[in-house]
Amino acid sequence: MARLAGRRALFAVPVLGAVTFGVFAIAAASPFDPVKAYAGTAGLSASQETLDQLRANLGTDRPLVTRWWDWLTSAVRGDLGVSSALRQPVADVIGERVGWSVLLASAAFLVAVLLGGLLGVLAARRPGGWTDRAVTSLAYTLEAAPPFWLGLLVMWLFALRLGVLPAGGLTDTGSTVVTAGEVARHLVLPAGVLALSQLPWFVLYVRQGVGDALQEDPVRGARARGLAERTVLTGHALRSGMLPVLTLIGSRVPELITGALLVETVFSWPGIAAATVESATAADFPLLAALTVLATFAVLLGNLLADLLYGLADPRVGFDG
Amino acid sequence: MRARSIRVRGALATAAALTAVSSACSAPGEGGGEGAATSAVVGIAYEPETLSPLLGFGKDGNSKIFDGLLTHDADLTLRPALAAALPKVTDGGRTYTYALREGVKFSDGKPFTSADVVFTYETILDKGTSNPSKGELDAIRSVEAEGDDTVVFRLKYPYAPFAERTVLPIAPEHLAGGQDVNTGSFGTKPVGTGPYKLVKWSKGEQLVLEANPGYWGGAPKIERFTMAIIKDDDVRATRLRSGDLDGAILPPNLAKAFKGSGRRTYAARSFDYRTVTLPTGNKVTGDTAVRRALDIAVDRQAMVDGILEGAGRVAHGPVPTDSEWFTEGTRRTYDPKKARAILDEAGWRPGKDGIREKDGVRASFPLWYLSGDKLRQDHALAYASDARKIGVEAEVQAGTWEVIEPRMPEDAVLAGGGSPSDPDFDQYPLLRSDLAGDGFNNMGWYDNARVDRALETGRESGDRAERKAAYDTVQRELVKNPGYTFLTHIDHLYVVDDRFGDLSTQVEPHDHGLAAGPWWNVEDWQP
Amino acid sequence: MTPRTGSDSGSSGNSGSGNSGNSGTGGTGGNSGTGGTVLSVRDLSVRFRMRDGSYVRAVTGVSFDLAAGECLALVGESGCGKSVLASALLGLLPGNASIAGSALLGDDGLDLLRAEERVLAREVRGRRAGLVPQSPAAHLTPVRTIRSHLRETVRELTGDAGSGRVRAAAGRAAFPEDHLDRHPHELSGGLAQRAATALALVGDAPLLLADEPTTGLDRDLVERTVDELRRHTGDHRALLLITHDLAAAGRIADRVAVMYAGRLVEITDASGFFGAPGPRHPYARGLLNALPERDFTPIPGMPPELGALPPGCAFAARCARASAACTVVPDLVSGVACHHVAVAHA
Amino acid sequence: MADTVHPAEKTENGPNGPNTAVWRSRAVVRRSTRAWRVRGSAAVVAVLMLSVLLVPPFAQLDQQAVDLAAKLRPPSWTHPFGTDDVGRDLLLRCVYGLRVSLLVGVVAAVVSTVIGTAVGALAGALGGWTDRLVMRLVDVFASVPHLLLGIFIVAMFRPGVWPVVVSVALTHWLSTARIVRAEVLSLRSRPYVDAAISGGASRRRVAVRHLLPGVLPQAGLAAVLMVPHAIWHESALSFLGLGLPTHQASLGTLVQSARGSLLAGDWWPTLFPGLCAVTATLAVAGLAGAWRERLNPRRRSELML
Repeated sequence: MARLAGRRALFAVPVLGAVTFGVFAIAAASPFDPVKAYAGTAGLSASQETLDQLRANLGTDRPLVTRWWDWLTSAVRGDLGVSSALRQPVADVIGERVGWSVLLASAAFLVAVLLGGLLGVLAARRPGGWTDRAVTSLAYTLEAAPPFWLGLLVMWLFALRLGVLPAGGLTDTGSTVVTAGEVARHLVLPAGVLALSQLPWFVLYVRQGVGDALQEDPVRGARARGLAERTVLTGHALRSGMLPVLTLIGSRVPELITGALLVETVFSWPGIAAATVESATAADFPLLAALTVLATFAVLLGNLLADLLYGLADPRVGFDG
Repeated sequence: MRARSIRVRGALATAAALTAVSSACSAPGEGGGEGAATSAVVGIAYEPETLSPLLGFGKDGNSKIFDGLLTHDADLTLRPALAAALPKVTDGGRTYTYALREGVKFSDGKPFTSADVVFTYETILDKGTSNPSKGELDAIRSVEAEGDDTVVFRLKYPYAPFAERTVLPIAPEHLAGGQDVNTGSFGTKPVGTGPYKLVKWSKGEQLVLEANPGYWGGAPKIERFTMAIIKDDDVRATRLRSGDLDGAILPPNLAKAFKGSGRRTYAARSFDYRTVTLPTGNKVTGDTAVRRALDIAVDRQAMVDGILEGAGRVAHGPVPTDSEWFTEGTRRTYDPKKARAILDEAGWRPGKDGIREKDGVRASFPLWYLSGDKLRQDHALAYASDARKIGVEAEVQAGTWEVIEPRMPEDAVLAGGGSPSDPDFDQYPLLRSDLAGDGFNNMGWYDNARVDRALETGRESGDRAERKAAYDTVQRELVKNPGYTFLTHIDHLYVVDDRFGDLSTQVEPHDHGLAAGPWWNVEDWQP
Repeated sequence: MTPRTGSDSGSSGNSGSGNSGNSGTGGTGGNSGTGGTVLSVRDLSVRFRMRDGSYVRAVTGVSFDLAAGECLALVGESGCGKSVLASALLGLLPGNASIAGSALLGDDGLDLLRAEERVLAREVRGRRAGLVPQSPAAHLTPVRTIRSHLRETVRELTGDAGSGRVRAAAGRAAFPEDHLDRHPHELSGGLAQRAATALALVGDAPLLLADEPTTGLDRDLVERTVDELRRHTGDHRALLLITHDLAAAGRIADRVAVMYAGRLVEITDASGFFGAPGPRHPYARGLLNALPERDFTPIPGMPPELGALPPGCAFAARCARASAACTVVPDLVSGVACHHVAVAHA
Repeated sequence: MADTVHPAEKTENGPNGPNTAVWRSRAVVRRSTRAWRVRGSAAVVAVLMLSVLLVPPFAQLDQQAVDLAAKLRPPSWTHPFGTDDVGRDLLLRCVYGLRVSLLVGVVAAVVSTVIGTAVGALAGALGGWTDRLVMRLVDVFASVPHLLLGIFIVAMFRPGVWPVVVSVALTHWLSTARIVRAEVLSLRSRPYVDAAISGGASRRRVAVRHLLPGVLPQAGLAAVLMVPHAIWHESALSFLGLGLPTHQASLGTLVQSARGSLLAGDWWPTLFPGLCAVTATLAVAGLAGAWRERLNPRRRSELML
């Protein structure tokens, strides 16, 4: 296991390097003037002198590779620069927000895995049956529905029409302290929508996996032994059918991040998505670059996690290979 | 093993974030979530770039953290603040003498003196200070202290509205004087004499103010005043509805939805107009016939009813019709038929697609609005729609100011402006030909010698009747040659929780700063 | 020559070998077993609908009886429909299969082919009919240990899964206790076979179906495995041994049924089949002659595709004695389905 | 579990007379529904394409026509989708929005497919370390979440339609590259390609005569499969305020600009553009799915997108 983790880490280094370089290259090709972006509307009336000074301060007049290397070395030391949109060190911006994003994403992921597993198994039990048709149609429709749209509809229904759940934010502001209960109430809608947006994938893959497993010999063997259908499903079909799903769970991290970006925006959840969108509208390069790298890191971590999960779940997989 | 450690790390991160946010949100000296009425959270749309008066913060008064020599009351009458009384005006309007209020202290305990006043004005006027609005103090020849408690301003010309300018907040010399005015920390950690002290400013998020117990006007009852900076209108509305905010500024369509929800809607009258610049440099918009046709082709009342939900008034020029400066007889009547006639007469003939042409020039021009500004977008769309009906095409485009600014000499822009204090304040920069292309001054490159002269007279004459005549001239010229199509004066709408009782609003300018709206006098609220 | 249908012959299921001669299913000198009929199959047919709408006829009109204490070996080349038959009996066919005929089980004459899935799952499989599957390791769930398989099955079938019971169940098939915590892929072929046997025996079912239990085993193991199966059959069970391994069949079978292209072509006593007079059907003879210890000469040609069976006798294309009579499918008369044999006997 | 009993069926059973058997099966026949789904998808796509292609040039309707007197009208006969908050007809706006979204989607899908095919074919045909390097590059790209990379690109090159197209194209070529590479590898190992190579055919000839025809269907399929993706992506960017400007109709901006109305309780400006997106996505994906089933019958019921 240690070797696998090591190999993954070794792979991560060049990937992160390449991604950061790509980010710098895109920025270098951009017609956007980072100095003007930094100066904001004040920059419109600022003198050329001031702009030149800023340019020197931001170091945008140096060659691409130098800037990239400087950024990389200071990033390794923990200095990610200062966000021009939020005028705050990038590390602080991320530090304050990433926890909430992780909370949202993991809650949603958990719901999606559990619900998706359940629906997938229900559908797989009788391919072509009405449960199967209902579940697959639902999954396809959900897959086609943009999460932000779903979020708005859900918000309209539950927060505006029924008034049972808060429409957004993290807490009620009347209060000044974040309590778990409040966060939980505010978490329901965004996590629910994010889970819905991730659900189709789980449903369809579990349905496929379990459906295939139901056709295979282990299940035939289990049936022949006289096991109850429930035991056959949960103890055999599900357990072998979930294996391919496990390997792919890590590959869901990008989609999860994508969904979280949209859902956080709809529900003004104070995670990194809000920061991402804001930094994007302001062409805030330091923050955007750091967020891109962070997301890449999360994806790589997800891949590692999937490998480990698969290794834990399937005794046939050795970790020496 | 490895998987577990990852999970643990994730949990730690979450926990760390929880603590970080909870410590950021919890108020010292305040218990749980009862909040009570001694604190208020309001959502605002704009964030100041700096909190230093030296760089322009609070230049129109009412900055909460600072006081000016004078201040405005509810109906915009000047009242003494740091000055003990209204200034004595002598020398034919060229000398203003202010006696200062005694015993005033900055919130750090240091006394306020005439030296601070002199420091503030001199620093702003200094060439090295990048204060974009220093032009507003152009009339000042010198500022002098006479003893600790008197300040004398000497002017280059008898600038009639000068007293209105002295609402400008006063910064403490002992703090702001020791550092670089443009980059020093005073801009983020200001100290003033005002009713509130800054507790925290998390940029892009919120400004937290705390009552100044030693305020010369008496300690405010609202002990904690938080301004949440939420640029997105929809998000602001959402959070107001969810009880996250006690009050917020909202566009009309969103404010409408709050009727009868335990909140009150306040419509603050304003001088804030929305106008379309018709640049002189564009062959279509530079044509006086086109300008005049457009001026009467727009259905202003429909915009007020439809876009502003009735919360505003039609604009027949920069001055609202109910202002004493408004020139009767300059009202535009909606008359598309006449507009078409004007264009026909001027030789603009309808082309194949219904868009007029003249000498090979298509009656089409781009119309920019600030992307993300829904109100401007809707005005622009309605304008384009009305223009189309008389055969003129306004191609609506969205952009940020960076994109729009270089195009202003050629392209039309959905712009805004207006100031209630004095007609000079907004008309001079808007219409003077020598200010064309100077930042956001005279965005339409309006060039009219008679207007230029009248503006000069209005600015320098101390005589009220003479000034009125000058601004009448300006407004009449704008009918003859409308270089801008003025559309509406918009009411600023604020929705505030009932528990703060009945509040009031001032007449507001276009740049409604931090302290506009019902919380213009939050220090006087009696919860 | 009497046309038969699944419904009219099913009623005679309980009567053991006492069928009238012309039905021919019992074969000559039929049952050497001691008990009553455990399984009575009549006219069992299975076909699969393919995606293009065509049908594959995997089993056609198979009838036989199986008594307690008896071992019937169902032999034939791979792909002749043997395993489909086993699946059909246990209701384990895939969804695109349809079946006809009847298969009555035990004293109450439960028709396995008509029983509801629920009945099959709760009352038949494991309890009244155990399966020793082909490639046993593949029939175990890879992510679980043998112990967990056993424990689960013991709990399901007996309601009690104490470790003693699990150990006893393993012991019955001589599965070594210290291998209980291994995963299927960690077992040798022989041990996997024992694990499968142990699992099949848990429910003490009167009918054992062994579906190619010896595939992939070496000769020693084959012999040991079939011997054990025979031992487990004892006096009160019936064993249907499905195999392409004639040597293994000859070792333990009481009777032999030969299947070709989905049909039974011969069913007879094992002693007569392997000894004198030997098989009567040309295909059965060819099979036997292909054994290494005999002529070691394979039957020429290939068996037909089950999806495209020839109209007449399916073996005619490979048969040295094929004649015009072979354009008609021969009936199974006196335990053999061949025009030439039937003619010879008449 | 009611067994399906087929009517007695005659089997050709020789001169012994027809043998009648009663067949019983547990299977549920699904072929007809699949066919219907394909037909339905085709019909929906046809309707959408026709309206998108024909309505704008032929209708004398101005989608930007503001009618402040008729703002926020709920769905009715005159305005089947209702009107938005400045009185524009939402049905017309949706048609225009779909037009823009489809255009962006198709262009982006084509561009990304071209990139993917080129990269995949290159890797597959050249093999060796080129292959390894290229596939590593694909891995690197795959490590960055699409939308985030898209946001980054748009943020750096905004505003307008083209940055959106580029950002969608640049983030979606990976799967195509993988598929094409696999296809090229499998084609390369076919005997007739081997024969051509050993027969002395030039590299180019082999590529054009043998590899290209084999790869094209897969690439085409990938392009069609990519369209819904691209539409989704565009609408997400636009919704975040990073795509098209808000007054220009696209499925994303329509939902984005409907937010205010939704908060005021008016649901139709939000509902219909989203429904259009769902319908278009399902229909295009349904067709693409049928095509894929025909092309790769073994990978039967895979994910739609």
